[in-house]
Amino acid sequence: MTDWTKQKQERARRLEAAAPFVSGKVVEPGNVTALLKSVICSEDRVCLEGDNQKQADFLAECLTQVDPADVHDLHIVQSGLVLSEHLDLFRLGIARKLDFSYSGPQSAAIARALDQGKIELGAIHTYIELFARYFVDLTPNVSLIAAVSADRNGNLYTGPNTEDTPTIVEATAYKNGIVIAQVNKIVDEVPRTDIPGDQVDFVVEAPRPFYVEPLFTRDPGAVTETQILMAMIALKGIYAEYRPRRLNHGIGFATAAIELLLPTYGEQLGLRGEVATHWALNPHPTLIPAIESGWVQQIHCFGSEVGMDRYMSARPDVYFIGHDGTLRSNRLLCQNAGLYACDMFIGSTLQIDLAGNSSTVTPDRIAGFGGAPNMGSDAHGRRHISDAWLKAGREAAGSDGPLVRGRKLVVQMVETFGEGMKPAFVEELDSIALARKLGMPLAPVMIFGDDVTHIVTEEGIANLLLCRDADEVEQAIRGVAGYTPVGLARDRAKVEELRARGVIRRPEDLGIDLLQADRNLLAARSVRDLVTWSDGLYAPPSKFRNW
Amino acid sequence: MEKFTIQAQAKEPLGGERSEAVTGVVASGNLEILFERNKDSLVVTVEVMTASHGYKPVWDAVIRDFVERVSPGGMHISIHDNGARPDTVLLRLMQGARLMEAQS
Amino acid sequence: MIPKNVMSEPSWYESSARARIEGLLDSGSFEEILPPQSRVMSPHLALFDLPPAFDDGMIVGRGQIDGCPVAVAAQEGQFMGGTFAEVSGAKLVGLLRGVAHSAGTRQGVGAVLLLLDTGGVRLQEANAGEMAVSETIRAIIDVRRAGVPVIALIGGRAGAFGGGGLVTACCSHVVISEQGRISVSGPEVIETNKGVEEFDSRDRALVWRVTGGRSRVLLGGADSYVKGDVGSFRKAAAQARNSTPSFSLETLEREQERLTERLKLYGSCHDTPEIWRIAGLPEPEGIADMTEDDFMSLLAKEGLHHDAR
Amino acid sequence: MMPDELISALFPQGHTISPGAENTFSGQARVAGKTVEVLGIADSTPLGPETALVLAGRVLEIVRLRSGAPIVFLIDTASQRMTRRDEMLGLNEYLAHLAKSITLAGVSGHRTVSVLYGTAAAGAFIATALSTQTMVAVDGAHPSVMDLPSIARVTKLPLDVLTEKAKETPVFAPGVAPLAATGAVSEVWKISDRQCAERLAALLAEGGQDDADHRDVLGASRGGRKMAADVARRVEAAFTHDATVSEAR
Repeated sequence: MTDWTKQKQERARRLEAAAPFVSGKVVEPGNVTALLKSVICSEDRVCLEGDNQKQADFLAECLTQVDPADVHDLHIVQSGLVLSEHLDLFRLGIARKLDFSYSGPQSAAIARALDQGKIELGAIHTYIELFARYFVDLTPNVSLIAAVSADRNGNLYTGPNTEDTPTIVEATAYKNGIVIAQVNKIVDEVPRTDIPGDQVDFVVEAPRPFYVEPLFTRDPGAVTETQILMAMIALKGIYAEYRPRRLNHGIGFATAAIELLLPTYGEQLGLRGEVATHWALNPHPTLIPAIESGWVQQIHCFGSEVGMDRYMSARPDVYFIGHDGTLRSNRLLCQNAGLYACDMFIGSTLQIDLAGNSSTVTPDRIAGFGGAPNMGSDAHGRRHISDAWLKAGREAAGSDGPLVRGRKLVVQMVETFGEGMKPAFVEELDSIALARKLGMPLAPVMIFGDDVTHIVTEEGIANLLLCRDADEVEQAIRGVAGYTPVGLARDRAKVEELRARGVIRRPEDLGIDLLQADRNLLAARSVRDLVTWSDGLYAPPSKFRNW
Repeated sequence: MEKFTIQAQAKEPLGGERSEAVTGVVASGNLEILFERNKDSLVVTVEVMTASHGYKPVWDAVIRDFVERVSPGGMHISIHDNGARPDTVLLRLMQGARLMEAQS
Repeated sequence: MIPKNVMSEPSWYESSARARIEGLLDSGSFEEILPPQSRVMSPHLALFDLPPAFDDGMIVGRGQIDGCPVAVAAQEGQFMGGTFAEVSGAKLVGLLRGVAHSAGTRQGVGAVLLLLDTGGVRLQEANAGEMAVSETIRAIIDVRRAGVPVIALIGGRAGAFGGGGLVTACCSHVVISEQGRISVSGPEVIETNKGVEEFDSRDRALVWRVTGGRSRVLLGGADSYVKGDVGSFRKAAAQARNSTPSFSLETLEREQERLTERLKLYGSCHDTPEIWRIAGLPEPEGIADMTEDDFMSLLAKEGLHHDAR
Repeated sequence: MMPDELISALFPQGHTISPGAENTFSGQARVAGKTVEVLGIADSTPLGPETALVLAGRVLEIVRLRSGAPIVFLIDTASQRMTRRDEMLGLNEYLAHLAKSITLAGVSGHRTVSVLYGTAAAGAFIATALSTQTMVAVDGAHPSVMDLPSIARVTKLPLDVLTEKAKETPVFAPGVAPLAATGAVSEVWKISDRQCAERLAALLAEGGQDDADHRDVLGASRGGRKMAADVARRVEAAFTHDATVSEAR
């Protein structure tokens, strides 16, 4: 007779083993390592909640302290691998296999660990993909998560940084897994229930609040004239042309410059209310001036941002705010919104090849994907229309008709030279060499060329929708690649022809004078200005202050 | 430091009255450009001193484009470069030319 | 549309030294001495394979504010950190000597404006830079003794550190903005030498509480506080020009008293909010985050109480 | 600890120098039959607000007496004290106050001479020894702006490269010889020569010279600062003759 309750029995066994270390659902911090040892078995799939923003850092630290003789060969399944403790798990042999999305600060360490064979890599996913696999074949046995507060019944308040938590808990709790939460404080009553207590097995009050990285704060003081020029080109050549109302912005300085130009240059172009009204976007501080100037109707957020909480609570008409008065973010839902409900993604990258493929991988760094591939891809399942979507689709098809579907605008903004004079345009992506070296069958590509609709550089816009073959794509890209080797090798006659057809548009073709690009155009030139715009509600982290 | 001089022939002399102008500063990733006027000449002379070695072909290309766009005949241009990217170089050159074109 | 309380005018902090002079003086009145085309540059940077600047990062000359003649010296904070060095220092010293020697003559000026923006001595020419600071201090005193006010304007990216901090405190009047910083050892230097527990240089709120414009003007290290736009600096410079300076035994005796009193009152404090609490300021913790207008009305209410520098 | 050996070598005719607060010492001495004021700092003490006030206070007292007596400063400090608290209290003002007080004494008829017998660096060097009219270095003197390892860190150059470069130019290297070359140190004495008292008397007798700061000229003649004096002179000349220049425009 088949036993259909093996998972349930195993869960019961583990909870039994945990009993000596807990009091009800509450664990003392000193008991956490012992608890982890009792509920985690070797080869388990473990999600140690960490994304590009919040971190269950106390639990991570505790997990590195279990004896690898007791617990080893874990399979880590989580969106962000960004703490040094995450890497320690592999270095110590506690973990072996890895499926993840984003690595950020650990990108160099991951590349080294892969090279040394310390990590057995499953795949680098986009966020939604990894979340999807949580429900198919990467369901966690144990999840270690972070929340702001908990009551003694395990009800969790995840606060503005809700992010991945509901998704992780849903997959774990409903498949007989075990959920342990670190919280900043155990309280009598949580301000709102983001995660119901019956999905949470244990809570521990961590000795310090969980870490949150201010990943989306761009100091307006560091925006350059070149980035302002690019932002002007994008506003006039893309926003004004296609009028995308629903969109997502990447986190680079060029898109921050766009945000800061909306109330000034955007206003001059008469675009308020016409574009960029509805967003799937993290709480970018640089969007404050546009919000305050009445550009923005609604924003849904993947996560929160350090210092923005009070501002968002005071703007509930714009943000998604719980009845308790604080932001509710949700990475899965916001990613989905970015994939299906947005007409445009515009963001930066590190390298672009001659077919428009882009990657942030360098020979010694694997930064992962995060959300850009979903934001920056055409959703073939999309059926609802918008003017921007239809216009892009018609340009791509070169025709109109009842069977010509639309296209998402996927815009890549790059300065032709990056840091240290590294050309952004290359004959071959570094990620291909890396894939060869590590034996990966598919090179990590952030956005595939066939999804890219426009490339914006300081030299102008290349509209790939209007290119009719691979050769035209190549010359259109070379034509905006500036003084990089790729740009210098352009076919000048072909580039002029593409320019005559409007495939390539230079600043002067758009009526933009190079010398207009001035920092005085920015609606805020410093983080201090953003605070003033927010009426003192935005409280930036100390590292962004110069007052 | 790498030093070289690039010369070009412009179609017309640069207008304006100013005898000299400076743009930019020698900060990291930036450069300083001194424009001086050599009346009744179509020759453009650019003296470059740069902290980044091996980019002369890129300088040639930037200055060719600058001369095409602006026709800065009679300009003697001296550059102290601290690793500026080509787009910054072009921007500063254009800014300098605009200053020289001022009437007083 | 940018609201009124967000600065939309050219910013002192962001401007180059040349742009600051342009905005400070009457339009077209600036006459530069040893301008870029004279190419008087550092002879030492080549040894370090560093590019020189045509003016060695120091712009000196004369001009006018509201039609009255002034001498001006501006450091370019973005070039080598706006440092004191052989040539840049000598340009400043020469200007000050010229002012002292021409006081009361047809070439005399009503004030010297020092647009300091410096991390201190340029280490590639450390000895020459150190000497330049010392010679500058001596020359400033000669200018002040000749009856000409020397006004320091502080609000650049590099602040006024190292010898720049000493030079600032030798001037007869110090104008500062919120972003301005004055200090001897920089936070990074203290952190490197004494550890992060002594001074966490990445805690920028702390850096500004210790060295920044608001703290300096409240404690008496600066005399005028201005918003960070170039126009406000111009206004403050024009006003300070009319302050009659004195440099005498009595001045320094009063300064001795003032500094002794400060040490007695606040010598055991660890952070500026403790000082503001003792000083009886409202909301000592919130000083840094007040709006500019609120801070300036606080200053007006508290009054600026230092008569000796 | 007071530098007794140095004090006896400088003032064989007797003195009343005694230790004071904050590692300072002060008193009077006889040199060539005349009274001189002596003021010092000992034990490589980092210069903080307290020490600066003690020294400046004493200098101002001396000026107040209007005796015109020369003042001899014996200096063994370090750099300025590096603490957050001192900077918060406005260390720059305290150091500048000391520099101004010493300079005031110099322009008020007091011959000011510093004798550097230990270390002095950075801001503390400026506020003490460099603020006198004349600086003398004796045994043990080690003036500097910043030590080579720190310079290496800031300039991002390897220490050995920097050490090599220091041999080519006196412009950045620490020590008596490079600073003498730039004009900071006027004379270098050896205590064992037994001529210190005599040389001090000779220096003090030079009193009544003009107030002008000639250190840049000295630096030029010694080859340690080849440009400074000339540049300063050109700027000064252009400034004082500016009126004719502007008429010519």
